Amino acid sequence: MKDKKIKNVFRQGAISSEFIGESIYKHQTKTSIGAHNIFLGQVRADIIDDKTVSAIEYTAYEDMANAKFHDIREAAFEKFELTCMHIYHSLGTVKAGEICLFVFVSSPRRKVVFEALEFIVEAIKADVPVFGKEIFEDESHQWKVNT
Amino acid sequence: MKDKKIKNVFRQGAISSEFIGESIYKHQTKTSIGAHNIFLGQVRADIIDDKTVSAIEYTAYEDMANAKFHDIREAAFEKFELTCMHIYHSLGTVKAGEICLFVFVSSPRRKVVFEALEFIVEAIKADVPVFGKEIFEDESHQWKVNT
Amino acid sequence: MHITIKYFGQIAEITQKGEESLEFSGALISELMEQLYEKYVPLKDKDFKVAQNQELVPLETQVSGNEIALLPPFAGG
Amino acid sequence: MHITIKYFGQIAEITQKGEESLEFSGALISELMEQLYEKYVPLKDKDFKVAQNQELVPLETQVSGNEIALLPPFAGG
Repeated sequence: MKDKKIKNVFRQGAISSEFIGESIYKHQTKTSIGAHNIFLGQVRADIIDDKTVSAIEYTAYEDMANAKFHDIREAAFEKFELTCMHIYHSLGTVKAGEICLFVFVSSPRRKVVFEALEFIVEAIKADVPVFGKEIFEDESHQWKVNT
Repeated sequence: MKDKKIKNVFRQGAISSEFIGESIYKHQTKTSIGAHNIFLGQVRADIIDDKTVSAIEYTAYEDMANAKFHDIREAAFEKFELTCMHIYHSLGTVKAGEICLFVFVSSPRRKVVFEALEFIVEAIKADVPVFGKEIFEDESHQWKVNT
Repeated sequence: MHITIKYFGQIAEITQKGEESLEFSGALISELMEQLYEKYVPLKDKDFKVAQNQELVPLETQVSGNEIALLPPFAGG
Repeated sequence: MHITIKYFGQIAEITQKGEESLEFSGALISELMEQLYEKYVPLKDKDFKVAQNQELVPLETQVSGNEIALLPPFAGG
Protein backbone atom coordinates (compact mmCIF):
# COMPACT_ATOMS: atom_id res chain seq x y z
CA MET A 1 0.00 0.00 0.00
CA LYS A 2 1.45 3.34 -1.00
CA ASP A 3 0.34 6.81 -0.27
CA LYS A 4 1.50 9.60 -2.53
CA LYS A 5 0.00 12.65 -0.85
CA ILE A 6 2.17 14.43 1.70
CA LYS A 7 0.28 14.41 5.00
CA ASN A 8 0.62 16.79 7.87
CA VAL A 9 2.13 14.72 10.66
CA PHE A 10 2.08 17.52 13.22
CA ARG A 11 -0.45 18.00 15.99
CA GLN A 12 -0.62 21.03 18.26
CA GLY A 13 0.34 20.05 21.82
CA ALA A 14 0.54 16.60 23.40
CA ILE A 15 -0.89 13.47 21.79
CA SER A 16 -3.61 12.16 24.09
CA SER A 17 -4.04 8.54 25.20
CA GLU A 18 -7.66 8.73 23.97
CA PHE A 19 -6.44 9.59 20.49
CA ILE A 20 -4.12 6.58 20.57
CA GLY A 21 -6.91 4.32 21.86
CA GLU A 22 -9.24 5.47 19.08
CA SER A 23 -6.55 4.96 16.50
CA ILE A 24 -6.15 1.35 17.71
CA TYR A 25 -9.94 0.89 17.66
CA LYS A 26 -10.17 1.99 14.02
CA HIS A 27 -7.95 -0.92 13.00
CA GLN A 28 -10.41 -3.57 14.14
CA THR A 29 -12.10 -3.52 10.75
CA LYS A 30 -8.79 -4.41 9.08
CA THR A 31 -8.95 -8.14 9.68
CA SER A 32 -5.87 -9.02 7.64
CA ILE A 33 -3.77 -7.46 10.41
CA GLY A 34 -2.24 -9.84 12.93
CA ALA A 35 0.26 -7.59 14.68
CA HIS A 36 0.45 -3.93 15.64
CA ASN A 37 3.52 -2.22 17.03
CA ILE A 38 3.32 1.21 18.57
CA PHE A 39 6.10 3.54 19.63
CA LEU A 40 5.36 6.44 21.94
CA GLY A 41 7.85 9.13 22.77
CA GLN A 42 7.15 10.68 26.17
CA VAL A 43 8.74 13.84 27.53
CA ARG A 44 11.09 13.00 30.41
CA ALA A 45 11.45 15.18 33.50
CA ASP A 46 15.24 14.98 33.17
CA ILE A 47 17.32 16.61 35.86
CA ILE A 48 20.19 18.63 34.40
CA ASP A 49 22.47 20.58 36.73
CA ASP A 50 19.88 20.34 39.52
CA LYS A 51 17.12 21.70 37.32
CA THR A 52 14.16 19.59 36.23
CA VAL A 53 12.71 19.65 32.71
CA SER A 54 9.02 20.53 32.98
CA ALA A 55 8.16 20.59 29.27
CA ILE A 56 9.57 20.57 25.75
CA GLU A 57 8.52 23.21 23.27
CA TYR A 58 8.67 21.72 19.79
CA THR A 59 9.16 23.67 16.59
CA ALA A 60 9.87 22.34 13.12
CA TYR A 61 10.79 23.30 9.61
CA GLU A 62 7.32 22.06 8.83
CA ASP A 63 7.38 21.72 5.05
CA MET A 64 10.70 19.93 5.01
CA ALA A 65 9.70 17.82 8.02
CA ASN A 66 6.46 16.65 6.42
CA ALA A 67 8.36 15.84 3.23
CA LYS A 68 10.86 13.81 5.27
CA PHE A 69 8.07 12.00 7.14
CA HIS A 70 6.61 11.21 3.72
CA ASP A 71 9.95 9.84 2.47
CA ILE A 72 10.23 7.70 5.59
CA ARG A 73 6.71 6.33 5.04
CA GLU A 74 7.48 5.51 1.42
CA ALA A 75 10.76 3.83 2.32
CA ALA A 76 9.09 1.76 5.04
CA PHE A 77 6.26 0.59 2.77
CA GLU A 78 8.88 -0.32 0.17
CA LYS A 79 11.05 -2.23 2.63
CA PHE A 80 8.43 -3.97 4.78
CA GLU A 81 5.11 -5.70 4.13
CA LEU A 82 2.96 -3.29 6.10
CA THR A 83 -0.81 -3.00 6.06
CA CYS A 84 -0.75 0.50 7.47
CA MET A 85 1.40 3.09 9.16
CA HIS A 86 0.60 6.27 11.06
CA ILE A 87 2.93 8.93 12.40
CA TYR A 88 2.00 11.89 14.60
CA HIS A 89 4.38 14.41 16.14
CA SER A 90 3.63 17.27 18.49
CA LEU A 91 4.38 20.93 17.94
CA GLY A 92 4.29 23.50 20.71
CA THR A 93 4.44 22.70 24.39
CA VAL A 94 4.38 19.11 25.64
CA LYS A 95 4.68 18.69 29.40
CA ALA A 96 6.81 16.05 31.13
CA GLY A 97 4.86 12.79 31.14
CA GLU A 98 2.93 13.67 27.99
CA ILE A 99 3.36 12.05 24.61
CA CYS A 100 5.05 13.88 21.73
CA LEU A 101 5.52 11.11 19.15
CA PHE A 102 3.14 8.32 18.13
CA VAL A 103 4.23 5.82 15.48
CA PHE A 104 1.87 2.96 14.65
CA VAL A 105 2.61 0.11 12.21
CA SER A 106 0.47 -2.90 11.39
CA SER A 107 1.10 -6.04 9.38
CA PRO A 108 -0.30 -9.52 8.93
CA ARG A 109 2.79 -10.91 10.73
CA ARG A 110 4.75 -9.84 13.76
CA LYS A 111 8.39 -10.08 12.58
CA VAL A 112 7.78 -7.27 10.14
CA VAL A 113 6.35 -4.78 12.62
CA PHE A 114 9.35 -4.93 14.96
CA GLU A 115 11.81 -4.19 12.18
CA ALA A 116 9.62 -1.59 10.54
CA LEU A 117 8.90 0.36 13.73
CA GLU A 118 12.54 0.62 14.73
CA PHE A 119 13.50 1.66 11.20
CA ILE A 120 10.86 4.41 11.20
CA VAL A 121 11.63 5.76 14.68
CA GLU A 122 15.38 5.88 14.01
CA ALA A 123 14.78 7.65 10.69
CA ILE A 124 12.52 10.21 12.38
CA LYS A 125 15.15 10.94 15.02
CA ALA A 126 17.92 11.28 12.42
CA ASP A 127 16.32 12.93 9.40
CA VAL A 128 13.38 15.09 10.40
CA PRO A 129 14.02 18.79 11.20
CA VAL A 130 12.19 19.05 14.50
CA PHE A 131 13.66 21.15 17.30
CA GLY A 132 13.05 20.85 21.00
CA LYS A 133 13.51 23.48 23.67
CA GLU A 134 13.68 21.86 27.09
CA ILE A 135 12.00 24.21 29.53
CA PHE A 136 13.09 23.92 33.15
CA GLU A 137 10.89 24.57 36.15
CA ASP A 138 12.61 27.95 36.70
CA GLU A 139 11.71 28.89 33.07
CA SER A 140 15.30 28.76 31.86
CA HIS A 141 15.89 26.42 28.92
CA GLN A 142 18.34 24.39 26.88
CA TRP A 143 18.13 22.86 23.41
CA LYS A 144 17.54 19.15 23.09
CA VAL A 145 19.78 17.06 20.82
CA ASN A 146 18.87 13.53 19.70
CA THR A 147 21.43 10.86 20.47
CA MET B 1 12.50 -2.91 39.22
CA LYS B 2 11.48 -6.45 40.04
CA ASP B 3 8.17 -7.95 40.87
CA LYS B 4 8.08 -11.20 42.75
CA LYS B 5 4.37 -11.89 42.90
CA ILE B 6 2.90 -14.01 40.12
CA LYS B 7 0.21 -11.96 38.42
CA ASN B 8 -2.75 -13.18 36.46
CA VAL B 9 -2.06 -12.13 32.89
CA PHE B 10 -5.34 -13.44 31.52
CA ARG B 11 -8.42 -11.41 30.69
CA GLN B 12 -11.74 -12.91 29.65
CA GLY B 13 -12.49 -12.04 26.02
CA ALA B 14 -10.91 -9.38 23.80
CA ILE B 15 -8.67 -6.61 25.13
CA SER B 16 -10.39 -3.29 24.38
CA SER B 17 -8.77 -0.23 22.86
CA GLU B 18 -10.13 1.79 25.82
CA PHE B 19 -8.22 -0.46 28.21
CA ILE B 20 -5.05 0.11 26.20
CA GLY B 21 -5.63 3.87 26.09
CA GLU B 22 -6.14 3.98 29.87
CA SER B 23 -3.04 1.93 30.41
CA ILE B 24 -1.05 4.46 28.38
CA TYR B 25 -2.65 7.33 30.32
CA LYS B 26 -1.58 5.85 33.66
CA HIS B 27 2.07 6.16 32.64
CA GLN B 28 1.97 9.93 32.38
CA THR B 29 2.88 10.23 36.05
CA LYS B 30 6.07 8.24 35.45
CA THR B 31 8.18 11.08 34.17
CA SER B 32 11.44 9.15 33.98
CA ILE B 33 10.01 7.30 30.98
CA GLY B 34 11.08 8.53 27.55
CA ALA B 35 9.90 5.68 25.34
CA HIS B 36 7.02 3.23 25.32
CA ASN B 37 6.73 0.30 22.97
CA ILE B 38 3.48 -1.62 22.62
CA PHE B 39 2.79 -4.87 20.83
CA LEU B 40 -0.78 -5.85 20.03
CA GLY B 41 -1.76 -9.23 18.67
CA GLN B 42 -4.97 -9.03 16.63
CA VAL B 43 -7.02 -12.01 15.43
CA ARG B 44 -6.76 -12.33 11.66
CA ALA B 45 -9.69 -13.38 9.46
CA ASP B 46 -7.42 -15.85 7.67
CA ILE B 47 -8.89 -17.76 4.76
CA ILE B 48 -7.98 -21.45 4.91
CA ASP B 49 -9.37 -23.80 2.26
CA ASP B 50 -12.01 -21.24 1.31
CA LYS B 51 -13.19 -20.85 4.90
CA THR B 52 -12.72 -17.64 6.85
CA VAL B 53 -11.63 -17.53 10.49
CA SER B 54 -14.27 -15.60 12.43
CA ALA B 55 -12.78 -15.94 15.93
CA ILE B 56 -10.17 -17.69 18.04
CA GLU B 57 -11.17 -19.40 21.25
CA TYR B 58 -8.25 -19.27 23.65
CA THR B 59 -7.61 -21.72 26.47
CA ALA B 60 -4.50 -22.08 28.59
CA TYR B 61 -2.80 -24.19 31.19
CA GLU B 62 -3.34 -21.17 33.37
CA ASP B 63 -1.08 -21.85 36.34
CA MET B 64 1.86 -22.84 34.19
CA ALA B 65 1.16 -19.99 31.75
CA ASN B 66 1.13 -17.36 34.51
CA ALA B 67 4.35 -18.83 35.91
CA LYS B 68 5.92 -18.62 32.44
CA PHE B 69 4.72 -15.04 31.97
CA HIS B 70 6.29 -14.30 35.33
CA ASP B 71 9.61 -15.88 34.27
CA ILE B 72 9.56 -13.86 31.06
CA ARG B 73 8.95 -10.65 33.05
CA GLU B 74 11.81 -11.44 35.40
CA ALA B 75 14.16 -12.27 32.54
CA ALA B 76 13.24 -9.07 30.70
CA PHE B 77 13.79 -6.88 33.78
CA GLU B 78 17.13 -8.61 34.29
CA LYS B 79 18.22 -8.17 30.68
CA PHE B 80 16.91 -4.68 29.92
CA GLU B 81 16.71 -1.38 31.79
CA LEU B 82 12.94 -1.16 31.91
CA THR B 83 10.84 1.17 34.02
CA CYS B 84 7.75 -0.99 33.66
CA MET B 85 6.22 -3.84 31.76
CA HIS B 86 2.65 -5.07 31.38
CA ILE B 87 1.35 -8.20 29.67
CA TYR B 88 -2.30 -9.13 29.09
CA HIS B 89 -3.59 -12.14 27.16
CA SER B 90 -7.16 -13.09 26.32
CA LEU B 91 -8.94 -16.28 27.25
CA GLY B 92 -12.19 -17.38 25.64
CA THR B 93 -13.52 -16.04 22.36
CA VAL B 94 -11.80 -13.20 20.54
CA LYS B 95 -13.35 -12.22 17.21
CA ALA B 96 -11.41 -11.41 14.06
CA GLY B 97 -10.20 -7.81 14.30
CA GLU B 98 -10.12 -7.87 18.09
CA ILE B 99 -7.01 -7.80 20.25
CA CYS B 100 -5.86 -10.91 22.13
CA LEU B 101 -2.38 -9.89 23.33
CA PHE B 102 -1.17 -6.58 24.76
CA VAL B 103 2.48 -6.18 25.74
CA PHE B 104 3.63 -2.79 27.00
CA VAL B 105 7.23 -1.88 27.91
CA SER B 106 8.60 1.48 29.01
CA SER B 107 12.09 2.78 29.57
CA PRO B 108 13.98 6.05 29.87
CA ARG B 109 15.55 5.37 26.44
CA ARG B 110 14.23 4.02 23.18
CA LYS B 111 16.89 1.47 22.15
CA VAL B 112 15.96 -0.67 25.12
CA VAL B 113 12.23 -0.86 24.45
CA PHE B 114 12.63 -2.22 20.93
CA GLU B 115 14.87 -5.06 22.04
CA ALA B 116 12.85 -5.81 25.15
CA LEU B 117 9.49 -5.92 23.40
CA GLU B 118 10.65 -8.32 20.72
CA PHE B 119 12.31 -10.52 23.34
CA ILE B 120 9.11 -10.67 25.38
CA VAL B 121 6.75 -11.32 22.48
CA GLU B 122 8.95 -14.07 21.05
CA ALA B 123 9.20 -15.69 24.49
CA ILE B 124 5.42 -15.57 24.93
CA LYS B 125 4.89 -17.22 21.55
CA ALA B 126 7.46 -19.93 22.27
CA ASP B 127 7.14 -20.70 25.98
CA VAL B 128 3.62 -20.01 27.24
CA PRO B 129 1.05 -22.82 27.13
CA VAL B 130 -1.83 -21.01 25.46
CA PHE B 131 -3.97 -22.82 22.90
CA GLY B 132 -6.06 -21.33 20.12
CA LYS B 133 -8.99 -22.86 18.34
CA GLU B 134 -9.62 -21.05 15.08
CA ILE B 135 -13.38 -20.98 14.53
CA PHE B 136 -14.55 -20.68 10.94
CA GLU B 137 -17.70 -18.94 9.82
CA ASP B 138 -19.37 -22.34 9.28
CA GLU B 139 -18.55 -23.24 12.91
CA SER B 140 -15.97 -25.86 11.97
CA HIS B 141 -12.54 -25.29 13.50
CA GLN B 142 -8.82 -25.98 13.39
CA TRP B 143 -6.07 -25.60 15.96
CA LYS B 144 -3.70 -22.66 15.66
CA VAL B 145 0.05 -23.24 15.82
CA ASN B 146 2.56 -20.43 16.35
CA THR B 147 5.28 -20.07 13.74
CA MET C 1 0.94 -44.57 41.91
CA HIS C 2 -2.08 -42.34 41.52
CA ILE C 3 -1.44 -39.46 39.15
CA THR C 4 -3.41 -36.57 37.73
CA ILE C 5 -3.10 -35.76 34.06
CA LYS C 6 -4.33 -32.57 32.41
CA TYR C 7 -5.21 -32.30 28.73
CA PHE C 8 -5.39 -29.13 26.65
CA GLY C 9 -6.54 -27.93 23.25
CA GLN C 10 -6.49 -30.55 20.55
CA ILE C 11 -5.36 -33.22 23.04
CA ALA C 12 -8.41 -32.60 25.24
CA GLU C 13 -10.52 -32.96 22.11
CA ILE C 14 -9.20 -36.50 21.73
CA THR C 15 -9.41 -37.51 25.38
CA GLN C 16 -12.81 -35.81 25.66
CA LYS C 17 -11.82 -34.52 29.07
CA GLY C 18 -9.65 -31.81 30.58
CA GLU C 19 -8.27 -33.87 33.42
CA GLU C 20 -8.27 -37.37 34.86
CA SER C 21 -6.69 -39.50 37.56
CA LEU C 22 -4.87 -42.64 36.54
CA GLU C 23 -3.24 -45.56 38.23
CA PHE C 24 0.35 -45.85 36.97
CA SER C 25 2.84 -48.53 37.93
CA GLY C 26 5.78 -47.59 35.68
CA ALA C 27 8.66 -45.20 36.25
CA LEU C 28 9.19 -42.92 33.23
CA ILE C 29 7.09 -40.38 31.37
CA SER C 30 7.61 -42.51 28.24
CA GLU C 31 5.92 -45.47 29.97
CA LEU C 32 3.03 -43.28 31.01
CA MET C 33 2.70 -42.19 27.38
CA GLU C 34 2.55 -45.82 26.24
CA GLN C 35 -0.31 -46.35 28.66
CA LEU C 36 -2.10 -43.26 27.30
CA TYR C 37 -1.54 -44.30 23.67
CA GLU C 38 -3.36 -47.54 24.44
CA LYS C 39 -6.25 -45.71 25.97
CA TYR C 40 -6.40 -42.93 23.34
CA VAL C 41 -5.13 -44.34 20.06
CA PRO C 42 -5.34 -41.07 18.02
CA LEU C 43 -2.92 -39.41 20.46
CA LYS C 44 -0.06 -41.19 18.69
CA ASP C 45 -0.43 -39.01 15.62
CA LYS C 46 -0.56 -35.80 17.56
CA ASP C 47 2.18 -33.31 18.30
CA PHE C 48 2.43 -32.48 21.99
CA LYS C 49 4.86 -31.86 24.83
CA VAL C 50 4.70 -33.12 28.38
CA ALA C 51 4.91 -30.90 31.43
CA GLN C 52 5.49 -32.18 34.94
CA ASN C 53 5.09 -29.80 37.83
CA GLN C 54 4.52 -27.04 35.24
CA GLU C 55 7.85 -27.55 33.49
CA LEU C 56 8.37 -29.22 30.13
CA VAL C 57 10.21 -32.50 30.60
CA PRO C 58 11.80 -35.04 28.24
CA LEU C 59 10.23 -38.50 27.90
CA GLU C 60 13.04 -40.13 29.89
CA THR C 61 12.04 -38.20 32.99
CA GLN C 62 11.00 -40.06 36.13
CA VAL C 63 7.32 -39.62 36.95
CA SER C 64 7.30 -37.84 40.30
CA GLY C 65 3.62 -38.03 41.02
CA ASN C 66 3.19 -34.32 40.50
CA GLU C 67 0.70 -32.89 38.07
CA ILE C 68 1.35 -33.97 34.51
CA ALA C 69 0.00 -32.15 31.47
CA LEU C 70 -0.13 -32.92 27.76
CA LEU C 71 0.39 -29.70 25.83
CA PRO C 72 -0.27 -29.37 22.10
CA PRO C 73 1.59 -26.66 20.12
CA PHE C 74 1.41 -23.24 21.74
CA ALA C 75 -0.64 -20.58 20.03
CA GLY C 76 -0.42 -17.57 22.34
CA GLY C 77 -0.75 -14.07 20.94
CA MET D 1 20.73 37.70 -5.89
CA HIS D 2 17.89 38.08 -3.44
CA ILE D 3 17.54 35.03 -1.18
CA THR D 4 15.33 33.99 1.71
CA ILE D 5 16.90 32.32 4.73
CA LYS D 6 14.99 30.53 7.47
CA TYR D 7 16.31 30.06 11.00
CA PHE D 8 15.19 27.44 13.52
CA GLY D 9 15.59 26.53 17.16
CA GLN D 10 18.80 27.71 18.73
CA ILE D 11 19.86 29.41 15.51
CA ALA D 12 16.71 31.53 15.47
CA GLU D 13 17.51 32.46 19.04
CA ILE D 14 20.78 34.00 17.82
CA THR D 15 19.41 35.71 14.73
CA GLN D 16 16.36 36.88 16.69
CA LYS D 17 14.18 36.11 13.70
CA GLY D 18 12.71 33.10 11.95
CA GLU D 19 13.29 34.31 8.43
CA GLU D 20 14.89 37.10 6.46
CA SER D 21 15.68 38.20 2.93
CA LEU D 22 19.28 38.97 2.05
CA GLU D 23 21.21 40.34 -0.89
CA PHE D 24 23.92 37.82 -1.85
CA SER D 25 26.52 38.29 -4.58
CA GLY D 26 28.58 35.11 -4.09
CA ALA D 27 28.14 31.62 -5.52
CA LEU D 28 28.48 28.95 -2.83
CA ILE D 29 26.67 28.15 0.39
CA SER D 30 30.04 28.54 2.17
CA GLU D 31 30.23 32.16 0.99
CA LEU D 32 26.71 32.80 2.19
CA MET D 33 27.73 31.39 5.57
CA GLU D 34 30.70 33.77 5.73
CA GLN D 35 28.29 36.63 5.17
CA LEU D 36 26.02 35.34 7.95
CA TYR D 37 28.93 34.84 10.37
CA GLU D 38 29.78 38.52 9.94
CA LYS D 39 26.22 39.51 10.65
CA TYR D 40 25.69 37.04 13.53
CA VAL D 41 29.03 36.39 15.19
CA PRO D 42 27.81 33.76 17.72
CA LEU D 43 26.65 31.55 14.83
CA LYS D 44 30.27 30.48 14.34
CA ASP D 45 30.23 28.43 17.53
CA LYS D 46 26.96 26.71 16.78
CA ASP D 47 26.33 23.32 15.30
CA PHE D 48 23.93 23.44 12.36
CA LYS D 49 23.27 22.05 8.90
CA VAL D 50 22.16 23.90 5.81
CA ALA D 51 19.16 22.92 3.73
CA GLN D 52 18.48 24.29 0.26
CA ASN D 53 15.14 23.55 -1.31
CA GLN D 54 14.35 21.38 1.73
CA GLU D 55 17.34 19.08 1.28
CA LEU D 56 20.52 19.11 3.34
CA VAL D 57 23.42 20.31 1.22
CA PRO D 58 27.20 20.50 1.68
CA LEU D 59 28.89 23.88 1.99
CA GLU D 60 30.36 23.61 -1.53
CA THR D 61 26.90 23.66 -3.06
CA GLN D 62 25.95 26.40 -5.49
CA VAL D 63 23.32 28.76 -4.09
CA SER D 64 20.35 28.33 -6.40
CA GLY D 65 18.22 31.09 -5.05
CA ASN D 66 15.77 28.65 -3.53
CA GLU D 67 14.80 28.73 0.11
CA ILE D 68 17.77 28.20 2.40
CA ALA D 69 17.42 27.09 6.03
CA LEU D 70 19.86 26.83 8.94
CA LEU D 71 18.99 23.76 10.99
CA PRO D 72 20.39 23.08 14.45
CA PRO D 73 20.60 19.46 15.70
CA PHE D 74 17.34 17.55 15.29
CA ALA D 75 15.38 16.65 18.40
CA GLY D 76 12.25 14.92 17.11
CA GLY D 77 10.47 12.35 19.23
